[in-house]
Amino acid sequence: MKSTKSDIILKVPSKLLYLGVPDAVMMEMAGDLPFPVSDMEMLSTAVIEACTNSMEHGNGMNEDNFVEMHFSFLEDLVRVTVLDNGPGFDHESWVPPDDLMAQRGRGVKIMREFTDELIYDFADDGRFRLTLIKKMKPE
Amino acid sequence: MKSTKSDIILKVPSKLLYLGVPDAVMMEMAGDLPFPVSDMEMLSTAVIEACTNSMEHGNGMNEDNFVEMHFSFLEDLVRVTVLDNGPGFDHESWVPPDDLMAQRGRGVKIMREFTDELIYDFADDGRFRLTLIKKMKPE
Amino acid sequence: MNIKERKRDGIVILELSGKLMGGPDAASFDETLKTLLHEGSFNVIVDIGNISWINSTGLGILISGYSTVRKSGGEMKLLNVSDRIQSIFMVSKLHTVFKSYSDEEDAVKSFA
Amino acid sequence: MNIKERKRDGIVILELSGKLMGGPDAASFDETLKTLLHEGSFNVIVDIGNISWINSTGLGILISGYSTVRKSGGEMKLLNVSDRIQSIFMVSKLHTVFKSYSDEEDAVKSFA
Ligand SMILES: Nc1ncnc2c1ncn2[C@@H]1O[C@H](COP(=O)(O)OP(=O)(O)O)[C@@H](O)[C@H]1O
Ligand SMILES: Nc1ncnc2c1ncn2[C@@H]1O[C@H](COP(=O)(O)OP(=O)(O)O)[C@@H](O)[C@H]1O
Repeated sequence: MKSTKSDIILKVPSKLLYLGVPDAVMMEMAGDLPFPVSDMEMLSTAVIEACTNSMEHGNGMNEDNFVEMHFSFLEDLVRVTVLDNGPGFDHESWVPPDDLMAQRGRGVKIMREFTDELIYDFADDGRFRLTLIKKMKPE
Repeated sequence: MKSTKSDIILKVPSKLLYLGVPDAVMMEMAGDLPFPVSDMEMLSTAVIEACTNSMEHGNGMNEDNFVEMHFSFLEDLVRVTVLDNGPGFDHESWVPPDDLMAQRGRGVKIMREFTDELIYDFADDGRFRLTLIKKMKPE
Repeated sequence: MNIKERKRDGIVILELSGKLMGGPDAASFDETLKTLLHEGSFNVIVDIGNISWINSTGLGILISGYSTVRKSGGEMKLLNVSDRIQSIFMVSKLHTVFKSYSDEEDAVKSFA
Repeated sequence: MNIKERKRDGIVILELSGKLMGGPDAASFDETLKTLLHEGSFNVIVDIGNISWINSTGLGILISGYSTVRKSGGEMKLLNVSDRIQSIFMVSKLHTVFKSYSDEEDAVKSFA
């Protein structure tokens, strides 16, 4: 993976109303990039989960706290990082509920299934950062 | 006009490929806000012109120079500011070409017609800043 | 998310549109179903063909609705599940729970 | 922007899709028209129904194409101009230049 500057940077307040914006950005780019739309949709679905969690668990739905996203469209993969102001969490140790009918607890599972790599760390300024990577086969 | 924090902040490299992104953001928000879609389309068309100019005349199509946009969705208006790293220009003194068949020179005219207010100044960090405001009648 | 309600051959069809993502969506879907059950409509088709995307919280809303209808002895089935949403059902194994149809008539007939 | 080419009753119909915004779009539209003129097709319908938006540089491309076709004694007309694009034509007064149609058959017949 080449390390490049992010192509697109997006910041939205922690409000569910804005969850459609990263999806609109990803789907707009999907129309112009030579990647399968279904792969872009899966990644975007994972990004929506990451944003939902950052708004809710990271920023406590406080609209003054922004969720920041960086989108990098590389030759054979798309990488999205999602930053929030919360304490962070270790997604690797998260065990989703067994109950098929559970109402919550599916976000991390969806992120795992729809990406190739899921990395968490903290940015230099202390914000929690989740990186979602999906490999893309140019069509 | 209330002065509020911007709702959405977007940064894209100076590359025509990315011109669709601010439009996708505006149109996504148009779907959820109680404003006439045609008004949002007109403002978005004006924003595309501002971005095209920022990429071309402001940033010299240098992909390392970003165009930054701030979107504020207020009760009765939408305000978008567009920042670039160029010398700026005084749009008020711009006289569009008379020739109906001229190939260029229509951007500023479109911005004037499709917004209620067009303000230029420089941000604290010296970047050129164009502010586009369109009044909205909630439906 | 918006909900439009109509009837066909005695079966209620709820047409959802927009994004299904929790928050206020949960209450409005829940109330719509409870009103229907109260009025004696136990068989419900939820048309999600105009839902652009759904997140895991939105999945929870569908699950909760499904359980509510079931508890009253009714059934809730889905109509027009897009490929994008179907892939979310698959990874959550919810395709084993929700019966879904791509044709409205088939969905209506399935209650007969 | 993408261009698809087809013929109907001897008239060439160019179906544009995507965004019309200058850059590489200018050259590809120009080349397409020049090839057509070279082959003896002077009457062209440009279907922009699948163009999501156009900027002023994109307008310049249409204007340049219009002039090119005109100079060869042909005519270029537009099909399926969306309300969004029509409003841009209005403020640029280009609706007085471009003949546009909402029905393909009408557009084709107009060349008769
Ligand atoms: N950005 C985050 N910051 C802090 N905690 C998080 C974050 N994202 C997820 N979590 C934790 O991981 C858990 C599992 O997340 P998820 O699978 O999305 O389910 P849900 O959000 O429905 O609980 C959450 O309940 C929360 O405790
Ligand atoms: N962001 C900007 N920075 C510097 N100059 C600009 C900027 N935007 C517009 N201009 C100047 O204003 C002129 C008119 O712009 P416009 O009406 O959009 O026409 P065009 O871009 O086709 O020349 C441009 O040619 C340029 O000289």
